[in-house]
Parts: sequence; C-alpha cells; structure tokens
Amino acid sequence: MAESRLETVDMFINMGPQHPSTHGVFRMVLTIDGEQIVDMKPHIGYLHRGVEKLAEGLRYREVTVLLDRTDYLAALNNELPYVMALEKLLDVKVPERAEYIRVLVCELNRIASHLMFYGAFGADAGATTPFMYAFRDREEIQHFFEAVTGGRLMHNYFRVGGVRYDLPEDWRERLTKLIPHLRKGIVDCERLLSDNEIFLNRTIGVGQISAADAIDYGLTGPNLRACGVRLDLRRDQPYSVYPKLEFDVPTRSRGDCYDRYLLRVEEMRQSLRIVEQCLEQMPDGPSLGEVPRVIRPKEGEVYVGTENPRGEYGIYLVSRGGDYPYRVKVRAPSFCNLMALNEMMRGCYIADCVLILGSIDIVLGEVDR
Amino acid sequence: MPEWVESIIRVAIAIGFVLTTVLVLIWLERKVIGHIQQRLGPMRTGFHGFLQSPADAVKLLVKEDIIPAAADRWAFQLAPALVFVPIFLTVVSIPFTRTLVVRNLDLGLFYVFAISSISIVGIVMAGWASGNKYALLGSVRAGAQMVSYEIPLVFSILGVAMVAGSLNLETIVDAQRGLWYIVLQPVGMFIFLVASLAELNRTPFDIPVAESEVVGGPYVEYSGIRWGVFFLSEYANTFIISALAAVVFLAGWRGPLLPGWLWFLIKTYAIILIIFWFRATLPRLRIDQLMTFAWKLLLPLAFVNLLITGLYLVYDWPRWILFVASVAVLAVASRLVYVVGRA
Amino acid sequence: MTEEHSAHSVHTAPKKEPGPSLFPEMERLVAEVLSGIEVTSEQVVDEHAIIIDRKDLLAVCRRLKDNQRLSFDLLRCVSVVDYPNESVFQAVYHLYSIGLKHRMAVKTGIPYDDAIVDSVTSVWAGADWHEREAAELLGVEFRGHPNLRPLLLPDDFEGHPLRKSFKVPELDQARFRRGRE
Amino acid sequence: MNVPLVLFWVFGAASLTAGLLVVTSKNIAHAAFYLLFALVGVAVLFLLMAADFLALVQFLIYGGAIVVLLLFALMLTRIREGPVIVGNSQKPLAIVAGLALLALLLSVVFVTPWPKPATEAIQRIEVPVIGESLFTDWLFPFEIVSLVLLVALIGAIVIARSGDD
Repeated sequence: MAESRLETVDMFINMGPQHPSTHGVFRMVLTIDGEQIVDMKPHIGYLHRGVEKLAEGLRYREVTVLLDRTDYLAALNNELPYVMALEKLLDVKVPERAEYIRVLVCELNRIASHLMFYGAFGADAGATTPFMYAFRDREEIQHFFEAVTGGRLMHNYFRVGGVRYDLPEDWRERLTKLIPHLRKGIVDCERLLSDNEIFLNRTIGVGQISAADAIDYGLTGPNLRACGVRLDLRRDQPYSVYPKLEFDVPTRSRGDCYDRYLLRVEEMRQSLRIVEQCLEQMPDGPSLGEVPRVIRPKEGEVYVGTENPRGEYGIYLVSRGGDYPYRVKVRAPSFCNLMALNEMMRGCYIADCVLILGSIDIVLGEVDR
Repeated sequence: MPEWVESIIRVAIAIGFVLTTVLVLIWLERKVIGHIQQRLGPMRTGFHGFLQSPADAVKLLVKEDIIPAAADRWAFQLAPALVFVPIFLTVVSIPFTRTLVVRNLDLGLFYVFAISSISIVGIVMAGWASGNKYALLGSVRAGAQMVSYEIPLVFSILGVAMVAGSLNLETIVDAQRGLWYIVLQPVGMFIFLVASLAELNRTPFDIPVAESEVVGGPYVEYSGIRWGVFFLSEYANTFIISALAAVVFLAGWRGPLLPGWLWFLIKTYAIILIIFWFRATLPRLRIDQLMTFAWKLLLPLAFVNLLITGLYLVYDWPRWILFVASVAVLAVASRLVYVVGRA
Repeated sequence: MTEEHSAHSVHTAPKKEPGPSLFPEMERLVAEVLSGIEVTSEQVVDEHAIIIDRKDLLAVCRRLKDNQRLSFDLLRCVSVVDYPNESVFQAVYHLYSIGLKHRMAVKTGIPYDDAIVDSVTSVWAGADWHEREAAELLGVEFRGHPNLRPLLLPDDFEGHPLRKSFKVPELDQARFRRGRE
Repeated sequence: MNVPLVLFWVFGAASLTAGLLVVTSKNIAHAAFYLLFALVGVAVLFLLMAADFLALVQFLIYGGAIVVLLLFALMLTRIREGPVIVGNSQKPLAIVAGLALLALLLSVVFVTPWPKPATEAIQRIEVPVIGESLFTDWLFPFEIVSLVLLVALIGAIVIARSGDD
C-alpha cells in the first residue's frame, strides 16, 4: 500500500467465443477503460473445418455440399460461383430457364439473409421485436425453398449445367403470394427501426469507415456500398441473366452502422424487383443442360466471383485433370470484411462494438471455412 | 391482538399479494409481448399458458444453486436478499384504497424512494461478488445508472408534494379530488415514468443487464432460486413503481362507479402495460447517452417544473396556467432534444 | 533473395500451353506499365494473368495499383497452391479495379526450399488475413507481414494441412472406398 | 419489556458489530458492505427515536448513494490487485485519532443535560419544522455547506476531465 495514487486500471474482457452477440463462435479480446474500448484483438478459427482441404478429396459434383456450409445463411449464393467456375472449365452451356431459376432462388436467398441480418441487428441494438418480424418473413421464403430444392437451409441444388430439379408445378402461385407478403414485411421492418430516435442515436456515426480504407481492406458488398462505392458484381462483371434484369445498385455515403443497415433494407427491395422480373420472364425449357456423365475438366484454372449477400464470394478452382479438384480456394466475403473491424472500432463503447460487429453481418461459417 | 402482531399479518398479506401479482405480471408480459411480436407466447401450461409462471417458479426452486468458484460466497449469497427485502418493504406504504394499506405513513412518498434505494447496493454487490467481468461491468453500469436516475425521480415527485402540500400518499390522493395530477404535473409524470424505467432497468434502459452486451450483467452467474429472487424483485418493483405512479398522478383509487381497489388496479395495470409496450418496441440506449439524458435533460427539466410549480403556489395562479405552462415546457423540451439530437 | 534463385527466374507451376492472348488490350497495357520487369503472360479462361518472379512482386503490385489506366485498387483474393511435383508453391493474386471494372491475376512461384515471398500488406491492407491463412495452412512465409501469427487452427496444431503431402486419413479412405465400387 | 426497547438493543448491537467489522475486515469490499449495515442500523435507531425524516435521509443518502459510490470507486480502481488490505502504516495515527474522538463524544455525553427518562413522550419532529429551521436558524451553515458541496462538485469534474485531451 505504499502507492496510494488513485488510478483506473484497464480491464481485459473476452467477448466470445460464447457470447450472444458474436454471431457464432467468434472471440474478441477487448481492452477496456471503463466502458470505452482501448484495443481489440479478433480471434477466429473456432469453426474451421478445412473446407478447402476436404474439397480436394471430393469429386467435382460433391463440392457444393461443402460450400453450402460456408455461408449457411446464403447457401444457394455460394453454390453459384462454384458451378459457374466448373462450367467455364468444362465449357458447358446452361439453358436459359436454369439461369433464371438460379437468379430467382439466389435473390430470394439474399432477402432471407438480409432479413436475418435485420433481426440480429435489432437484437444487438436491444430491440426484441425485429427478430420476430424478420423470422416471420424468412420462414415464408424457406417454405418456398423447401418446395423448390427440398431443403430449408442446406440446398445442394445447383448442378453443372443447370439446377437439380425444375421448379414445382405450383411455383407461380406460391411466388405471387410470397412477393406481396415480403413487400409488406419489409415495410413493417422499416417502420419498426429506421426512424426510431434511439436507434438513430445508436447507429449514426458509429463504426464509420472511409471509402478509401474500405477498399484498402478489401471490403465488398453492402459494407462497401454503404461507404459510397458502387461496386456490385451483378452489374460490373455481369453473369448469368443479370444483364437482362432491371435493378438499382443503392449506395449510401457515410459508411456507418446506420448506412449499412439502411442499405440492406433497400437491397431487399431491389432483390424483390429481380424476383418479380424472374417470375414474369421465366422461359420454358430444360432446367439442366447437356453435361458429360463424368465430370473431368481438362487442366486449367479459373476464378469466379459473384455478388453474395455479404459481398464478393469467389471461387478459385484449379484442375489438373482427374475426378477431383486440385485446389478450391474460397474467397469468403465475411473473412475479408472482418479485417476492417479494428478500423471501425477505434475508440467506441462496448455497446457500439456489438452493433458494429452486427452491422458487418458476418457468418462465421465462411470466415473460418 | 397487539398492534405489532396485526402489523405483521398485514405485511404478510401484502407480500403474498405482491408475490401473486408478480406471477401474473410475468405471464402477462410474455403474452403481451408475444402478441405484439405476432406470436402466441406460452400456450401449453394451463389455459393460454396461465400456469407457466407457477411452473417456472417450481423449476427455479428445484434447480441447483450454483456458486462459482471465483465468487465471493458471503456477498454472493447475501446479495439477492439485499435486493429483495427493500423492495418488499416499500409495499408497506402503498395505499390500494383508503383502508387497504398496511400502514399509512406521513412520509409515505419519501419512504418508498429511501427504502428502495438500498436495493442498488444489492445489485452492485451481486455483480462484484460473482467474480465475473461481465457481472462487474453490469453492476458498475447499474450503480451509475440507478444513482443518476434517482435524482430526477425524486425531483419529479417533489412537484406533486408541493401542490398537495404533503408526502402522505393518502393525502395526495385526496388532494386529487376533481383533478388528477397528471393534468397539473405532466412534466413530473413524464420524468417519473422515464426515470423509473431506468430505475427498473427496463427497456430502453436495460443497459446493466443488456443481453447482447454484458449477457445479463450482475445476474449472469446466478441460477436457481437466487436468480429467481432477482427476477421476482424486478417484477415486484415494476408493480410498485406503477402503483406509485397510479396513486400519485392518477388519483389512486378514485373513480366513478367501480369499487376503489378495481380503479387502483386498472390504473396500475395501464401503466404496467405501457412499460411492456416500450419493451416490445424500443432498442436500447448506450450508457453515455443514458447519462446525458439524465443529467442534461431530465434534471434541468425537473428543475424547471419545480420552478413553475413554485411560482404557481406563490402567486396563486389559476390551475389552467400551471397546466398550459407544463405542457409548453414539455413541448419545448422535446423539440430541443430533437434539434440537438440531429445537430 | 539469393542469386541462385533468381537464376531460374520464374519458379512456376506446370506451364500452360502458350497461345494467342485472349485479352490483347490488357496484355499490352500491363506490359507497358510493367516495362523493365520480366513478365510472362498466361492463358486463363476469362482473365489476363501474368507470371512474375517473386523478387518483383512488390514493385509489380505497386505499379498495378498506382497506375491510372490500371488502378487495381481491390485485392480480391490471395491463393497459394501447392505443386509438389515441381517442388513449388504458386501464389495467385486476383486483382480488380473498381473504377475501371477490369480484372487480372498476378502469379508468382515460391520454391519449396526457400518458401518466402514478400507480403503485399503494404500495398493492400486487405492481404493481411489471406497471407496469415496461407502461412498457416501451407507454410509459406510472408516477409514484411506485420503479424504472421496463426489464424485458424488450434494453437497446438502441427503441420500445414493444405499441402498435398498432408494426408487426411478419412479422406483417403473415402476415395479408396469409392474407387473400388 | 416493550417492542421498541427490544428493537433498540437488537439494532444497536447490530450496527455496533457491523461498525467493528468495517474496521477489522481485511477485504475492502466487505468493509463497504458492513458499512451499509452499520448505517442502516443507525437509520433504524433514528426511526425508533421518532426522527422519521432523518432515518429516511440516512437510508437514501448513506445507504443508497454513499455506499454505492464507495463500491463504485473500489471496482474501478483496484481490479488487478484484488480488494485486499495488505497492511496499514497509519494504524498508530488512527488509534490516536479514534481515542481523541471517543474522549470528545464521552465528554459530550456527560456534559449534556439529558431529560429525565420517561417523564415525557418523545416529540415527533415534523418535516415542515425541519424545513423552517433549516431556512431560518441554520440558514448560514446551510448555505456554507451547499457552497462546499458545489466546490467539491467542480473539483470532481476538473479531476475527471483532466485526462481527456
């Protein structure tokens, strides 16, 4: 007790791996001074299953099973770049109907994923109701998926040259019921949070990142567009039938939690537009093209990146002949987005740190792979 | 029967009533919030899940009571009692009707605040004794929040005491003959409701127990009946604060036709439902925003309210001036918050 | 980098068939920007790819990023592939320009016996975790990386699982079983 | 024996014990908790002496606020070493000061002309009386105290803000 100087002591706390708002098994070691965060060290890898190694032991057709389990909230969107990469290596034509079906389910999956974000973000901010609202609508989408792919979460639906099953007979009725339901759901969601004074105070100006920093860290998807950078691979590197569809790429300028939130709400509307157009334009024809019975691409490599709900989901596929892929590298958007976390968290409060993490919308399944 | 035996019987009845009320409140909250969120809430145990609360109580009673190795045993075990006892002591002075009251105290209003302030120590103690950093953080938050909000809370009610000229709850109700104090003291009522939400640690001020941040705060290490006691105290406190608001601002048992106790319950439950409604609608504030709100808005507002009430009393203004002035203050204040918040 | 290594200047994965470039314009532009650096073009299905020596990596990346007509400001991905037959790793950097909406790939070989390559974190901060991951899973060292601690695997994990020499018994069994069916 | 007397002895003994524990406890947080019990015991004694207002003030200010702030300071400042008092070099000084205070109190007890026991009922002090005497007889001390508190408040703010920039 020789030293009687009054001094506050920095405290370390382990947020995660078991914590309700780390959105999975993610751990942040926070150094805090009272309520303020002095330093943050992220720790990942708790969900690492070695997807890339496992893929080297599976045949080409079987790999989609693994990719479903990376970003499990947008499983269909993950399958897309892989089958596209394979189609490029094999030089296989995909029938137009299959392309439309792919875009249709991908966009629905995007809405489902963003709804999940909306609910979780509300919960992070301390509101309980958004979660329930979001899940009510997400459930409807999953019902539709169940009818189309047979699965609710893990679909394994896309095949080289098309999709596994054609749409069910009553898909038009189902979809025409689903679309207005979702449209109303989005309005409900917005009215609950978007103009709430407390919510605005909690999110505006929190977790800001500049456009230059965001690009430097390799942010993609809504997180980047919230900074004002209009990058959307559906438009900039057109694939599938997106060139034939009309949709806007919304951007915001401030790059804070609120912008990231609002941008995703707007994206749900745009996705709904795309879904509607798919409903109108859906051509007849086969849903699976002519594909060799044994998939054995010649030597070569290809990188395909597509616009996932969370950003660019890329597959770097290397073939050296044979039945097994030589190397499958997954460029997971959350993995890259998470790198910018430190930048966003500078000098924020503990309560903000939860919100910022939520606003990046990570899925640990794809961060760790 | 000696007086003190009668007192004990009265207290026992009051505590029994509050315990039953708590069970009803827990069920009601789950149902109300469930319906707001477009689900049903508990449905399986009894009619519309009415037996859910007793079932939960039994479950908590038979659950293992875990004391973590890192905990300070003595304080850890004592803390629930320290939260529970003061809150149940406050029931003593709440008048359900003129006759349905354990003990009508001259300083009734002051008594409630003074006694319930002790329970803060219980919460801080719980957090400290748990030997858990989240609990510690939560209890530091609870301490800061509850001490800060006690001040506007007390000041908000001072206006009523001035107008009624008494701290006796019965006298205050009697003084509201013809005109409820919600009309004369709208600012007071507003501050009272907001500040008591903070005292109760309820949404949007559930910062000390914030699930998504400090995972339950001071209570994170508690389980079984000790946790149940905290839970119980929270709802008992909700009921008491609402009852107090009903008595002080809504004229308690006064009302036409229906019996007094029914009026009292109707008013109390109306306030309780508003509190539940907040919980289903609002996100949570951040700790610094919470402090700013208390010190920079509520407290000055309470002072202005006191000033206006004082002027009204000294110069003997007509009642409508007090009403108009109060509403004007409230309007200006809310506008100010909006403008400053946007800047 | 020792003299010996720059002697066989491009450590590379199995050479692809040479052929006319699919992206002549890009090839010309890149060659112009990278004048003075030894560059080999490679045919990839849908983008222009170049192979460079690892000693030039940082310089190439800087020029590709800073040049106004290329401005590859987004590093999409860093992949490292193991080619045990050639005793070489190949690092592949997929680049994208947000403003100009074009893409390309930069590849460089890293020999087994000196598995070191320059870190590009100073060019794109986003290379950070990609390189950490590659260092951990393949055992390639990135010189100049600010923090090359393990990222994904448990602390006590030994070996580099993404190397071809790292065998996962369960996987091999599965292959074997299917082979006999 | 009547009920108030029993209560007096019980709570008197309790607050004395708690007070002793405050100074003997090795754990500084425990000491703070004992302090709460000592203060609450004193509040009950006030209540028994029909000084309702004083008792409630004791509850509110000392029980609810002071102890919480004390705990607060403990939590924020001394997390790493743990809240254990290792040794105290000021012990002799404290003994001297304590004895001096005891002498002072005892002299007050003996000098004061106490009323004859049980000759008259205890006078209940009403709140308006307290208010009036505060603002008439004791106005000057009252103002001095508020000034001191203001100075303390400003000092606290200055200290708290000095680390900012």
